[in-house]
Order: sequence, then structure tokens, then C-alpha cells
Amino acid sequence: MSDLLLIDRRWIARGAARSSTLRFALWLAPWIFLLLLGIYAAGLCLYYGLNQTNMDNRFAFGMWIFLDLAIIAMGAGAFFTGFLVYILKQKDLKPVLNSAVVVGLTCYSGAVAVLMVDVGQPLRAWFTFWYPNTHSMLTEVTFCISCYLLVLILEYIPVVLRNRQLRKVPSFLVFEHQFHKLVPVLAGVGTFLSFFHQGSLGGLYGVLRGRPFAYRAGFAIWPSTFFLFLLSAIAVGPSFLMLVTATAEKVTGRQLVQPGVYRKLGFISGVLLAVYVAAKAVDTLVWLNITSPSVGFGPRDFYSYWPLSSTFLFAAIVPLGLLPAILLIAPVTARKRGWLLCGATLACCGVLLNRFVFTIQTLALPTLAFDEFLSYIPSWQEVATFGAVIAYGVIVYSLSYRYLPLFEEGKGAGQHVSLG
Amino acid sequence: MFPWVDGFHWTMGHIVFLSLFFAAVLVIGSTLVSALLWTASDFRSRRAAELCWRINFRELPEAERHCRHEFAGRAPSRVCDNAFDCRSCQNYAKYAALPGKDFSRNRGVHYSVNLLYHRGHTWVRPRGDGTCTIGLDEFASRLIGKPDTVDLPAKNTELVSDGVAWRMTKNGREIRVRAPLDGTVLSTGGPEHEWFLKIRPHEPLNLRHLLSGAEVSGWLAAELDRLQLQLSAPNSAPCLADGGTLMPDLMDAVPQADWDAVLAATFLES
Amino acid sequence: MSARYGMVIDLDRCTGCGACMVACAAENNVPPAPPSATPRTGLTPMLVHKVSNGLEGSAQREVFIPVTCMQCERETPCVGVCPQQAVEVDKATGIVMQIPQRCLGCRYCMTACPYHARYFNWWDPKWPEGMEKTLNPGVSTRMRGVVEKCNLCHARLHGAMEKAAAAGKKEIDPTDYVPACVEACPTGAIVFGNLADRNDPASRAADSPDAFRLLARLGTEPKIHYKSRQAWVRALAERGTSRSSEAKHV
Amino acid sequence: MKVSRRDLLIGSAGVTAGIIFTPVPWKLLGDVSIWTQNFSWIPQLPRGPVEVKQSACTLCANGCGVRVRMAAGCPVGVAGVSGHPVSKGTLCPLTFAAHQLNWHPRRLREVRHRGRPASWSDAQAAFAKACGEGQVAIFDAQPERAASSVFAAFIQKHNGCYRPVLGPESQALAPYASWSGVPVNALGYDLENTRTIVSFGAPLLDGWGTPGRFTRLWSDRAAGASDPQLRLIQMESSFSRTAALAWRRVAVREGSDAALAAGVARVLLEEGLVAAQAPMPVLPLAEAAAQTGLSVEEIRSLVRTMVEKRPVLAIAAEESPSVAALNVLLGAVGTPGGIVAKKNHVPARVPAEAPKTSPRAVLIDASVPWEFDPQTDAEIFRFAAWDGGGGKADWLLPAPGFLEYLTDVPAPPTSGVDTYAIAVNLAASPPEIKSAAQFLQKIDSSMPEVDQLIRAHCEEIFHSHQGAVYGEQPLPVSTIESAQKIEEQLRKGAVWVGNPSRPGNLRCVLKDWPAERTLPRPTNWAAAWPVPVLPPIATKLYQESNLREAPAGRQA
Repeated sequence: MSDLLLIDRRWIARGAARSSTLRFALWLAPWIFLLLLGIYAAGLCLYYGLNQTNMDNRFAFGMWIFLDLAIIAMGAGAFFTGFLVYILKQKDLKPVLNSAVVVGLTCYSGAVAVLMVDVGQPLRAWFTFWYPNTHSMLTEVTFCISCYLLVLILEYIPVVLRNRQLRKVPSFLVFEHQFHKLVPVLAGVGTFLSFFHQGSLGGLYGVLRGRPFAYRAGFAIWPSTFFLFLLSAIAVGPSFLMLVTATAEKVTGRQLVQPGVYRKLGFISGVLLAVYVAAKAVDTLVWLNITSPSVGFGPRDFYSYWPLSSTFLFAAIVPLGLLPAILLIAPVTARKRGWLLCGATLACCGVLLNRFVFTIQTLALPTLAFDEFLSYIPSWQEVATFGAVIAYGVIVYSLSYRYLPLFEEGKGAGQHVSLG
Repeated sequence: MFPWVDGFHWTMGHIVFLSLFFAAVLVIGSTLVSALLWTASDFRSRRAAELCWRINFRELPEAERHCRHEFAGRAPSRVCDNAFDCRSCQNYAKYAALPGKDFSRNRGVHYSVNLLYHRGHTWVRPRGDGTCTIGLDEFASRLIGKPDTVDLPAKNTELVSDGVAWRMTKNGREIRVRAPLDGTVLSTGGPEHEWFLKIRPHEPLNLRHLLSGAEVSGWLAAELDRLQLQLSAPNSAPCLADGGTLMPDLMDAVPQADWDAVLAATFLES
Repeated sequence: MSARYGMVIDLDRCTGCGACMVACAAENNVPPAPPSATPRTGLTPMLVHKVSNGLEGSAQREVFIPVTCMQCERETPCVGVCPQQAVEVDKATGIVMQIPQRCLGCRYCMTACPYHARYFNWWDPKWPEGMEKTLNPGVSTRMRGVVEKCNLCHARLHGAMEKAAAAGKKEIDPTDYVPACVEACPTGAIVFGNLADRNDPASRAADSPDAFRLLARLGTEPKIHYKSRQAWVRALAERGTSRSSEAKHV
Repeated sequence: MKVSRRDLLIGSAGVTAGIIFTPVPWKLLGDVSIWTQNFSWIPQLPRGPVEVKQSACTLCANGCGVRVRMAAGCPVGVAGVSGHPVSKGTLCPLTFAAHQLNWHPRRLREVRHRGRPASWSDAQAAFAKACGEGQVAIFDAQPERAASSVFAAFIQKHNGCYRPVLGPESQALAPYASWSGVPVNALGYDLENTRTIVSFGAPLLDGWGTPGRFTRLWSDRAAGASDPQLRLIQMESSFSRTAALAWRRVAVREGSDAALAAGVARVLLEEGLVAAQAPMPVLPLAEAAAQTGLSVEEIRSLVRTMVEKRPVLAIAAEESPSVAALNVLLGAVGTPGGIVAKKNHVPARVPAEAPKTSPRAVLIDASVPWEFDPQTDAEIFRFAAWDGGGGKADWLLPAPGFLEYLTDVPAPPTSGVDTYAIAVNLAASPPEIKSAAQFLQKIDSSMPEVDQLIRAHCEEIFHSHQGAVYGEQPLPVSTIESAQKIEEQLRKGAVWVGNPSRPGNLRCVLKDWPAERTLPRPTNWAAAWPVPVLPPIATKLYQESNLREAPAGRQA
């Protein structure tokens, strides 16, 4: 036992204060349980097929797609922070960069894992690369997400190699050093890829001519939702990063970044959110007054069904859009950590709601004159499978925090000058 | 995807989309490959060890990167920015010219004036015949006492300055002792001998980076302070509270101390 | 040949017996439902909806609306969205084809279809022991986890084309190509034919003033037409118009 | 040159990289994936020559023409025969999957005695013993077949009685039979010539009579028209499919048909709207109105619309003397567009008299619906192709299934003309399968063979010189050279159709207005389906859609 503690200790960065091995194990235990449960549920879905879920021919997309879209939006913090640090040279955001990479990696890999369960023929996933239909938004999403996942993994490698034991291997240390010189390139590629797939995830719905609730006019080949999803993703990414960091600080009971970083992330998030809300409002007006009437659908076709009534639309724009934007920008509130985090939370909820509306409400609403409004409750297999993704995220982040230099703490200054 | 795949059309969409995709993949791939190639070349040109040391040095806590001239009292508090390699330090001459003070307060850790000390707690004794012997200084040996195992390099191994000279273990902890200078191993001693390695240094022999004279006592004093600070961490007994001498085989004496931190600081591991 | 196959379904004639649904399933080797299947998870490439005019007493009326793939001609919603070219519009026939062997089962096309005419194989295809001897040898069974839909009994079109080829003819004999549902309809409510041919009974029926299409305003040019002499039934074409007469699905 | 390990490594790496860009690994992966998609069960499609045969459906008495696609000697598809004189090219929804029935999990493949497996010889021994000891009753739901003649011959030889089991359509015709002396099987409806049909809850558009005969008529002459040539007035309490599609729907109280008929009759007589003579119903109009839940005025206006377009024909769902009496009053008996006798001379082959004593044994033919209960404590020998479950037969005897045996198909109960068809055994029946007729022949070898009887009937047709044989094209019997030719044609799926019935060969005399006994009405849409099981894909109709409610007592 003592040896075990010793070994665990040896992998923790020198001088980094970490909780005892036992406490850490206790912290992980419930998450590991959740993970195993989810893996079992996913196994059921893969073995017996998707009849294990409560999806059906109308709800062909369910909770999985909705939450996948949500966490991919949240994961946008990774590419956006990289973009800010390496492309826009916002050096003061460096302290959260590694953390952002881990968050992004877990979000994306988790989402992809769930997608693999969600499709009816996971073994044919590669068909998308082999017979790509370049007109499909989903093709764009698949290509970009898989590439970007690769980028995230590559960006994660240097962080891993800086683990105290791994770095003792000279080749690792040297590789990490050399590779790090190229990370800005990856950040650029990541930005390019993310720009497209975050947008295409919105395009996914915007192009649904057969679903007037989701269909949007747009520019060139991209419906307006392409730009709205992109905007909302980069707006909420930093907010989510703030929340994760704050949670980490709460759990570990240590200050991990300077308050200034929060301020900056919050401000960026807030400004983008404000722009998003404005664009969203305009888009909604255009859609309700021009796009959908032209195909014979009016507001009462969309908002006369409880509970998905117009209050949802209002909520998405004002309390979960405008309000957080103000909280994150206004100096009065932005100075107070509590308000800042409250704003970030609201912003995340806003994007969550937006993804919910586009995924679930689109399918719940009737199209034919003799359709009904349908509802759907996910089965425990669906919930558990997704719970596993959350658990996976927590576990990976905890392990990374414990054994890898996610934040600058207890080290000499200048450590990151060339190693970021 | 590829023209030979059923369903491929030579349409604008395909061409633009796929070329963008392949471009991205290419960039990602080439970053990885070039990083690997650079790494390989570093090893081929023997720069790897030094590079490792420099990366490692950068991540040392500031307290462990103080300049030798500070210990000699020639300079105010100054942090080294050249990885302790005074041979290539521009400021060396400037400071070396200044008058120094001797802080030597004998705290029971003896050092010899005719030994040259490396910051990694090894000493070098140049011999007439152009070879040098390398040993562990008293501070380190008292810390460790009798190591459980000692893993010395084979004959004719090329040592690289600040690279790993030899490895030891004590109470399940690995200790990597840094080489004080470059050279070829001629013969090996060990804890029972008074030296560990006899090497033939590379020509031209330049030992400027090693501490000597008054610097050593200042440095050792600082090290002792550091050690005392570390050992008086909450979970360790106040063994040096008396400011007295450093007892031999401290690792066995004070097993509950945070030896990871102590050893890392002692042997310059970040 | 560049035909545009389509149907005109006379809703006044439909008695909602369901022969078309059974005949379709038998022709296309659609598997029977496992015990836990519901109307929402079923496999019914041809599905007859039962719609009431919402009135009471002797004024109460019902209409039965057979809904199948509408074979949309323009901007076919399901074709553009498929990430791997598993859906395509056959240039020669205008039939929207689904390639189950290539389908990933992402179900994006199902969300794209405004008619809910696409169905997912939620279960493994299973027939009782020995019953596979009664499967239609011309149509391969689909596997679990892929989307399927009406392809206007494409196997029958192939048969007709082979027959024509054997006879050394270019064009197929229209009487050789009749989808199972059309053949099965006891009241002859479904007229099937080549809408591109002005003299075809189907395209003539499609031009009748009583003819209409479901959600035509979406602009996807569905090739399945409906007709009825009852105004309230014609009003079911679009949501907007149907609101006046509170028709509801029962 | 010497090849170092390094070169080999590099080489192999290059090869692997190259292979990735050839279709080989992807094709392999694709095949693997396609295999794994249905690893649990891979359906094997039948292989073999495909041919199309014509025959007649024998699942019920309505004798629809079926076009059967055969692959490797097994039916793989069923469709209607376009232009078929009986079924007009249509079938009931379930028959389109009838070829699945022979493989249904509930298919009977062995003799069972009180639930335990037994042998044919045991069953024969037991039945022979019963014949020796007492009277046997034979129940048959499709009378007039060759098999029926075998039954008749058997009970004439051994003491016993023959009990035809009438379906609802035949029961509705029973009153005319008892008033006119013409047997039920000789009666039918001349729907083609009527202008107004008053249906007392008969499911005319949902499985009444030969499916397709009336639906075709309705869709051609009535569907969706505001003033159709053929007026369908549906009197029904529930909102059935027929009610939903009828020209007029009159919502009356459950089981008030008799009262309504009486009320209608009263109005007809009081307002002198009918020429024909019939006794005045005892029931006063107000009382009738009260029972039906209609107002007197509603009944009056209903009657006026009824007689607007003549001929008018009232159709009851099952036996209903008052509805029959109403037809007499409307002059719809023995006239065009009314109740007609489809057979001019009716061979009283099968005496249908009640048994003198309670029988020692009961033999139930496979044609009898599973639900039928002989209400006897005698030893029951039940022939059935499928086990409907819960049967309390002592002997359960596996009968041939769909298209598995040779039989003839007489005119359907509701048909207005006499018809005759032959259904040959297209599919090979499993071993250990016997029809009731074969069973009786095994017991008494002097019994006539079914094919001989069929040949004899063809001879009859040939010598009668009446009607025509409808094959590819209709051939008048008088132009056919021999009975063999007729039989050949019929065995190929052709149908003999007799001459249209002469008006006036059916006369009903009614002394006083009949009393009514109301029977429970079959509510289940699959009640017209005599087979106790449904084809598996029938789930499309009720489980996988909301088109119909799940059929009680029938399972897919």
C-alpha cells in the first residue's frame, strides 16, 4: 500500500500539492461506476440494436444527438482559446490553454463515442469517408470532427509528455520540446476545421427543407443556422472553460488561475454572446415572417404545443442570451466572480436550450396536416450511455489535473515561456 | 474520396471539399512528422542530452537557479539564465572580476578546497594524467547514506555534462546523478571507494562551470537552508531545528519527509 | 427512357382495408414486427393514415390516406443530406432509391423527410422458422440498423425491364410494371404510371381539378398525387388550409 | 546489396501505407460489416424457378381468385386475378400474406389426443369405434364442396347427421330459405342491379361476402359522389369503416335493427310507398323510434330517401327475419337487384336435419371457424391446419393448409349467380397431414374420392350446357367439346359461371310480421377471417400502425 502511495506520488509533478491517493480514489470511484454502467448500456445498444433506445421513426434523433451538439459547442473553448493565444497572441490566456485542450478533447472524443453507438451500423462509419456526399452537412461534420479530434489528440500529447515520469525519457522530452514549436500550426488548422464543423452542425438543421421549423434561408450554400451555431459555440466555449476551471478550483480548493483570466474569458464570451443574440433575433424575425410563411407554416404551427411554446423562444433569447451577455460584459457584475460564473452558466444553458430546440422540437412538431405533436422520453440505456461520457470527461480531466501540468502552479516563473 | 471509388464524381463540390480535407490532413501529418524528424536529428547530433538539461533547468524553481556569484557574494541575488553553464556565459568574466566575501559557516558538511563541485552535488578531482575522478559530495552522501543499489555506466561510456552520470536507488526512490562534465568513462568505483567514476574529459578541458573555493561554502549553506526548509515541512520531524550538523543517512533517519522534493532539489530534477 | 413514375391516389375510393400495406410488406420482404414494436417503430413503407373530419354524429366522416415515399422530384430532402450517397434519385425513372448496403443508419434522412415515409430497422429482421421459404426471391432483405423506404417496387421494374430486353424492346410494357400496393388495392384507388407521359392515365388523373399533393408548398415536387371530391379532404394537403376544418388524426 | 533490418522496416511500413490506399482493406472491412449487420440471423432467399399459377382461395367460402407466384415449389406471393368473375381481381388484406400461413408457428403438424401427440391410426381407430357405438355429427362450414358430398355419403352409410355451419352472410339469408323452401346455399344478392342498399350494420365495405365484389361496385358507382348511382345507407350504432364511407349514415341504438325495420315497414305501408303486400308490423312507429333512438320524423325522411331510387335492397348483418320481411315488403325478393336464387334446380344432396339423439362423436371440418363450439359432450375430432389455442377438442387432427389440397370451390354465399372453381394443391403439404375427406376414406374405403366428385360435377356442368368458363377469355359451355376440357380449364384457375338467375324463381309468402331474436354482432374486424391465426406481417395493420385495432382471439 505504502509503495502504491509512493508510486502515485512519484507521478505527480514535483512541488504540486495534490490530495492523497485515497481521497483521489474515492473521488474517482463514483465516476468510474457511472462509466462502467454507461459502457454496459452502450454494449446493449450495440449488441441488440437501437431498439434498446426510445428513439423511433419520428424521433430519429434523440437525446444523444442533442447532447452531442451541446458538448461539441462547449468544447469549442479548445480551438477558440488556441486561436486567441497562438493566432491573436493573447498570451495572458495561456494559463488555461492546457486545461482547454483537455476539455476539448474529452468533449469531442466523448461525442464521437456516443455517435458510434447512435448510428445503426457503426462498422460502416468509414463509408462516409469512402463514399462522401459532399453536399451533405453531415459529411462536412464527420470529416472536420474526425480531423479536429486528431488535432486535439496531437495537442494533448505534449501535455502528457510533460508528466514527471514520462519527461525522464529523453526522447519524450525532446520530442515534446520540438513538437511544441509546431503547436501554433495545429491551432491554425484546428481553428479552420472547427469553424466549419461547428457551423455545419447548425447547417445540419438549417438545410432541412422538409422541416419548416428548422429550415432557414442563408448565404451561398450555408443556411443562417451555420453562422448562428458557430457564433454561439465560440461564445459559449470560453464560458464553459470558466465553469470547468471554477469547478476545478472548488473541488481542489486551490486557486488555479488569476482572476484576470476569468475577466478576460468572460468578456470575450459576453461580447460574442451579445453579437449572437442580436443575430439570432434578426434570424428569428426573418424566419417567422418570410421563410416559414412562404411554405405555408406559421408561428402557431411551431409554438402552440405545450410545453415547447413560445416561452422557449423567449427564454433562449432574453434570460439565456441577453442577460448572460450583460452579466459577462458589464464591469459591475464582471468584477464579481459570482456574477461572472452565473453569467457563464446562463450562457451554457442558453446554448443547451438552443441545441435542444433544434434537435427535439424540430422532430416533435407535426408537418403533415394530419400529424400529431409527439413527445419522447429517453430510455435508461440512452441516459446511462451519455452519463458515461460525462464520467469519462470528469475522469480524464481529474487524471490530467493530478498528473499533468494543466495550470501554472507551484513552479518557477518563466516555465511556460517556450513550453506553453 | 478517391476517383477509383464507386460514387466519386468529378464535381466542383468533390474537388474543393476533398482538396481542403486532404490539405488539412497533410498539414496535421507533416507537423507530426517534422517534429519526429527534428527529435531524431537532435539525438543524432548528440544535442539531446544538453537540450533535456536546458528544458529541465528552465522548469527548476527559481530558488534553485541562483547564480554561483551570488554565493560568492560577488553579485546581489541573481538567477542563472544559462543552465549553470558558465563556460558559455557572457557575464561570467564580469562577475568573476568582482571581489567576493566568504560566507563559510561550517555546518558539519565538509568540502575540500581542491575539489571542484557541480551544482548536482558531485565533485571533480582533476588528476595529473589528464583524467578526472568524480564523486558524490558529502551533502548528498549524508542525505542518502548507503544507497540500496548503484547503477554505474559501463567502461567507455560517453558522459555528457549535466546528463545522467549514474543512477542509485534508496528506499525505492530513484536518484539520477548528473554528470559534472563531458568525458569517457575509464573505470568505475562506487560508494565504498571515495570516487564513483574515473573519466577522461573531452579536450579542451574546461572546468569553469564547476564551483570552487568560497562559492562552495555559500552554495552548501544555501542548500542546507533549503533542506532545512523542506524537512521542516509539517509532516517531518524538526531534525535540523538546532541548526546543527547534518546527520548521516538522513533518508533512513527521517523517512516521513517529502524525499521526492528533497532529492529532486538536490539533484536538479524539475 | 426518362420516365417519371408516380401515383394518383383517389382518397374517396380508399376504404382503409390495408391490403396495400400487407401486399407491400409481402412483396418487399419487410419483416414482421417483434412483440415490442409500436406504430412509431414499425416498418410500413406503405402506411394508411386514418383521419377524421372531427365532426360528431351523422356529420362525422373519415378518410384514409395512404402515405408512402412521395418520390420528391426537386431538391429531394433526403438525397442531399445523406453523408454517404446511400440515397439517390434515379435519373431514368425519377424513383428515389435507398441503398441499404451503404446506409450508415445515421437517420439524418428520416429527420429530413416531411412525410415520415422513411423507416429505420430497429430490430434484426426475423421470420418464424422456415418462413424464409416464402420470401420474395427478387428482393433482398435489409439488415438491422439501416433506413428503408418505398422504392415503387423496384424489383418489379427490373423484372419488366428484363422482360423487355428479352423481347428486344427498349421501352417496358406498362402493364408489366405495377407496384404491389397498386395491384392490391381492391377499389382501384391507386393509379400508377409515368407522369412524364401526357397520355398516361396517371398523369391525366394528376391534372384533374380534384387532385392535390401533400405539402406541395415545400417545393419538393412530390410525384405521389392525391385526389378527392370532398373539400375537407383536399384541405388536408397543407397545414395552413386544413386548420379551418379541424381535421384530426385518430 | 545487403538489406538491413532498417530497410525491411521502412519497406514494410511503405507497403502498409500503400495498401491503405487500395480498396482491398476497405472492401474486406465492408464485407465484415455487412456480415456483422445480421450476425444473429441471415435470411436466406428461396432459389429456384419462378412460375405463376392461378387458383382459388379456400381460406373462407368466398372463393376469391388468387394469382400465386411460386419459387422452388413454394408460394412466395399472392395477388388477385384481375377480371376474376367472383372476386373482381381483389382479395381481403390478409390473403396477400396467406402464403406465410403454412409456416406459421401455430401450424399443426401432428395428431394430438387431449394435448398429447398421437398417431393417425389411433384417431381412425377411435373414430371407427365411435361410429360403431353411436351417431356421428359432421360439421362443415363450406357446404356444396366435393368434400361435403363425402361427408354426406359417410353419414348416409353410417348413422349420423350433417350440420352445415353458416357464416353471418348465409344466416342473413336463412329467413328467405325458410319462407321460400329454397335452401340457403342457393340464395344470393343481385347487388349489381340495385340502386339503393339499406345496410343494417352489415360491414359491406369491410369484409362482407366476397371482398371486392361490393367494394368494386361501390368505388365505381358511389365513392365520394354527392348523388351516387348506388346509394349506400348504413344503419349502425358504431362508426365502422362502412358507416364512415357510406352515402348516408344513420346512427341507431345497438341491437335495434328489428325495431328500425318494423318502423320503416310501417311508414312504407302507411304512406303507401310500396306496391308489394306484407303484414303490418305490430310495433307502433313511436315505439320503434324510441327503441332506435331516432325521431319519428327522422324515420319518415329516411324511408323517403330509401325509396327515392329503386330497386332498394335491405341487407342484414346476420339472421334478421324483420329485415328479410322488409325486403319482401320492398319487393326485393326474386326481382333484379334483390334477393335471388342463383341455382335454378337445387340438388338436395345434403339433408340438413337436426340429429335425433345427441351424437357419440363429432367431426369438425377444417373449414369451420376455430371459435365454433358444437355444444356437445361427445368425443370431438377437430380438423385444423392451425392451433387457435384453447380448443377443447379430444382429437386435434392436422389438416392441409393454404393451397395444400385439392378441393372445389362452389358459389360464395352472397353471390347472385352460380359459380364453380377448383383449387388444386399447388404447395406440397408437410407429411402427417390429412383432410377430413381423406380421413373418412381411410375409415371407409367405399367413400368417393374428391377428384372423382369434382370430375362428376364437371360432367354435370358440361351436360347442363349452361353458363361459361372464364379462363383467359370466357368460353360458353355449349362451345366446349368435353367435360375434361372444362376440368382442365378449372384446374388452371378458370371459373365456371352459370346463367343469371331467372326473376321470379324465388317467392316468399309472409303470413305475419316475424318476431326477432337479436344475436350478438361480431365486432372484430378479423371475424370474417376463418383462420385462427394471422400472417405475421399482418402486424402492419394494427401493431405497427393505427389503421386497425388488434384483432381479439387472433394472433400473428
